[in-house]
Amino acid sequence: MGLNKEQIAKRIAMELRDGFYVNLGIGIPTLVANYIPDGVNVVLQSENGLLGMGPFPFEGEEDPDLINAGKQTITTLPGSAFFDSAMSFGMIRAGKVDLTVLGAMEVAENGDIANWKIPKKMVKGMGGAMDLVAAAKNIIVAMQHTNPKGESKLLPRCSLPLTGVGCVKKIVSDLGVFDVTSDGFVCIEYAPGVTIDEIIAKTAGRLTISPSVKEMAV
Amino acid sequence: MGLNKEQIAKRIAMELRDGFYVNLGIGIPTLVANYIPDGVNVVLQSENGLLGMGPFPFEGEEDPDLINAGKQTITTLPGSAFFDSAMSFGMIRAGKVDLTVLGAMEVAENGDIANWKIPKKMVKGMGGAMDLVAAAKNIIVAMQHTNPKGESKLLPRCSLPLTGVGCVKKIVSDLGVFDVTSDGFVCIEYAPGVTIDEIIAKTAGRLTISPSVKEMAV
Amino acid sequence: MKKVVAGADAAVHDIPSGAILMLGGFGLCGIPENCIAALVRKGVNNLTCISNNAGVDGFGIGLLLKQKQVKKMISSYVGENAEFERQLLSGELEVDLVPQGTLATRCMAAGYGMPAVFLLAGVGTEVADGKETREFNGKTYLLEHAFDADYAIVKAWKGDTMGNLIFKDTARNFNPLMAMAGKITIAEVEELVQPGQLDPNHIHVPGVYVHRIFQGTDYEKRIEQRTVRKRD
Amino acid sequence: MKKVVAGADAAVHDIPSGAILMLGGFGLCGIPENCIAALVRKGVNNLTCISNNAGVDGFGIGLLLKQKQVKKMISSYVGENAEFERQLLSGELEVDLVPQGTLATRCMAAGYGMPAVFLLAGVGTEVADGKETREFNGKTYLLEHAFDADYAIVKAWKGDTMGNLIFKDTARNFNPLMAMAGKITIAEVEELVQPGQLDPNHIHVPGVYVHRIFQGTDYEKRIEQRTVRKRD
Repeated sequence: MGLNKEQIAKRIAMELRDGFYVNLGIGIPTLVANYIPDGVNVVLQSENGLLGMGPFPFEGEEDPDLINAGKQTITTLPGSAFFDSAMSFGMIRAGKVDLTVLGAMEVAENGDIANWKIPKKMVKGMGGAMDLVAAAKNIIVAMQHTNPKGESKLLPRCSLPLTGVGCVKKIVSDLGVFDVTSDGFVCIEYAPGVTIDEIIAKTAGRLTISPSVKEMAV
Repeated sequence: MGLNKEQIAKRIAMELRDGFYVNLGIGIPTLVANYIPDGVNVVLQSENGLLGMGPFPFEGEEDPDLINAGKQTITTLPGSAFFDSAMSFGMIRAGKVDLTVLGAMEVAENGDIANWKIPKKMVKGMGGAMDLVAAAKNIIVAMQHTNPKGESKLLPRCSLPLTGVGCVKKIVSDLGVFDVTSDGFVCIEYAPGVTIDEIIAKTAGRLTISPSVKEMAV
Repeated sequence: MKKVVAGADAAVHDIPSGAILMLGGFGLCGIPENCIAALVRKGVNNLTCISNNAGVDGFGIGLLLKQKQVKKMISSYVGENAEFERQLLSGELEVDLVPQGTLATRCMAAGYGMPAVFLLAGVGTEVADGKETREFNGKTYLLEHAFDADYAIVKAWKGDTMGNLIFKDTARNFNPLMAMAGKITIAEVEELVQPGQLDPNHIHVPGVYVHRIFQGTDYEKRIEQRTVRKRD
Repeated sequence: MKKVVAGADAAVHDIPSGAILMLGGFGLCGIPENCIAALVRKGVNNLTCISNNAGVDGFGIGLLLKQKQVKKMISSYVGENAEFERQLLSGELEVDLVPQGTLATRCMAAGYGMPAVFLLAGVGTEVADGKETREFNGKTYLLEHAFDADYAIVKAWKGDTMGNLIFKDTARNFNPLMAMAGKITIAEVEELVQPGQLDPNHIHVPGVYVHRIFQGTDYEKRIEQRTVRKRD
């Protein structure tokens, strides 16, 4: 059971507030753009140098000079602005981007995140992930609760090389929504059809169930 | 005798080479622009944010948004570019500007320069002078050889608060042209009507007369 | 995305006495005339102003000085202002003189989230007193810290309702750097347009840096040194 | 002011084997296609390439990799390239992985004459190994040094004969930063115009930073991830 990718994206979209500047990572985070609530205007930042990212172009209207950080062809919106890569990460470091959503291989109960490197596998590089996690003022991780082997990805501490330390504030997994606090993971919502027992069983890191925990509305 | 201000400017203009990017300070240095030799194309930088400074505007064509570092109304030339103040000093620090010409109250035999502050007088500030002298790759000082009291401005060491240390490469005064070397001032040219004895008498810092010293052609 | 405010008074309404302000402009070129006038009307005082210059008697920051609203100026050059000189000599006003490029770069550092950078200006001079120095590749640099301003107040040529800014000619100067550096950035523009009317390739300051924007009125744009040449 | 060269071969004529190059672009977007082709023709090797990515098999820097001309890549992301992977695993190729924002800022620092800056990315990770750390306002930063490249090779949209450059859309990316950082900067442009044809307010890189410029030919502008939506 649990949420599918679209539902995870939809739940994260509920975190958006009107006027937010948001950076969406590759994968599930990209899907968040499809579920922005009515009446909420957000501006999407693409760290390769664009504020105001629009939808994919219509077929035949792709422009090789206009791509997102995932190297996909995109479009602009009225009010867009282009800039260079230093300014792009500068505005993130300076705390001007309100929310960053990204994927992870592992998150630790202290907010550490690992999402760039698996020992003994070909390393492709961290891209902008280390800059984003080190500098963004609010980070939500979108991910599956367990890996393909069924092992928890919410851990006491990360086993993989870190991307950043103590930076993740919230996780939306297929099983629920978790705040990352000084007391470790706090489950504040569970996905429809998922039991608290299942969440406890599949969370290796320190976990508290919020007294006000409720079923997720997606 | 000695050179007047226009002649000092004219002599400095002979130091310009085709393709140079040049920053001209306030006062005599500004006049250098009037004597750029034929066939020599230089681009003037104004540190408030312009490359390609043109002449003063015709009367009635002044634009309050277009001024130089001396706050005078100016014009642009084909190929001009505007930029912000950080980039302006960035290009100077990075050694992209070939020559800086500025005035001085005192220059020491080791290349120290003082041109911003007189103790007990109202301090107006250093403006861009400290950035320019610290970072420019080649600095020529344009100045009178002596102060109004007749005292030498070429000194063993500066008595006034410094603007920069060990940075002046050459001086063009009303009396001659002087390289600033590890052996102190070296007179390489004397102004028409000026004697070597007068130069020696009016130079307080360590002075050598170049074996190939000659009369200045202005 | 509600950045547009009614005017200068609304834009500065919450600036308290004692605030640290950045004010764009070089000399009188590209200064936020409307906001300065609103600050004079509002009467806040004990201001710290980070601004390359301090205006002239009766214009620009000179208007704030005249009303004794400024406690401290952080500037590179403060000449051309008799009232400034009087207050400075009488001890009413503090001044921190910073080399112009260092001033600009300390603004930029703030906007780029860099807490400190190493710069050349002032090494070996009294500006270096008390500052950490460090050698890189045989040259000595000073450690200079990013400014930390409560408000940045800038003047742009054109802006859109999302806060994107474009500057004109040398009126750009410190304005984009300060716009990026303020915790709250207020932009007054000569022409406020709708999103989509500015070419996204020509934006100097993306709207993410701008919190309040309005179209200013009655720009005087005083010229400090009118210099002309004769027609042949 | 003789910056215009005949073409890519003339522009890269003096780049020696062993040179440290910066190459603009993000993915395959905004890469200097003409100069890369000229470097392949020239056959120089042992190159160190500072570039956000390493191209793909058969395009971009992938062409230099295929000819084994690259000794070391300094990049943030080097996926999508089987030949790269083969050389890396066989030990023929060195890679220095640098976070993307750090890579960009180390270019910017060079262009701004700042020898080092303090940045956040990588604190507490293996990227921080051996690096000096320092705390400012309760946060830990890494001391990161400006890059020192012999040549910067960039691609712009428009340029003039004085070297002024304008970039288009997200093809800007690292290009202006690298253009400002090179000891010798080579710019290939899609359209080379005369001075005065570009608006001086729209210049992204002033000509002072550019040493050689030419109008490129036959741009392929390959798209890495073509994504479209259906018309309703």
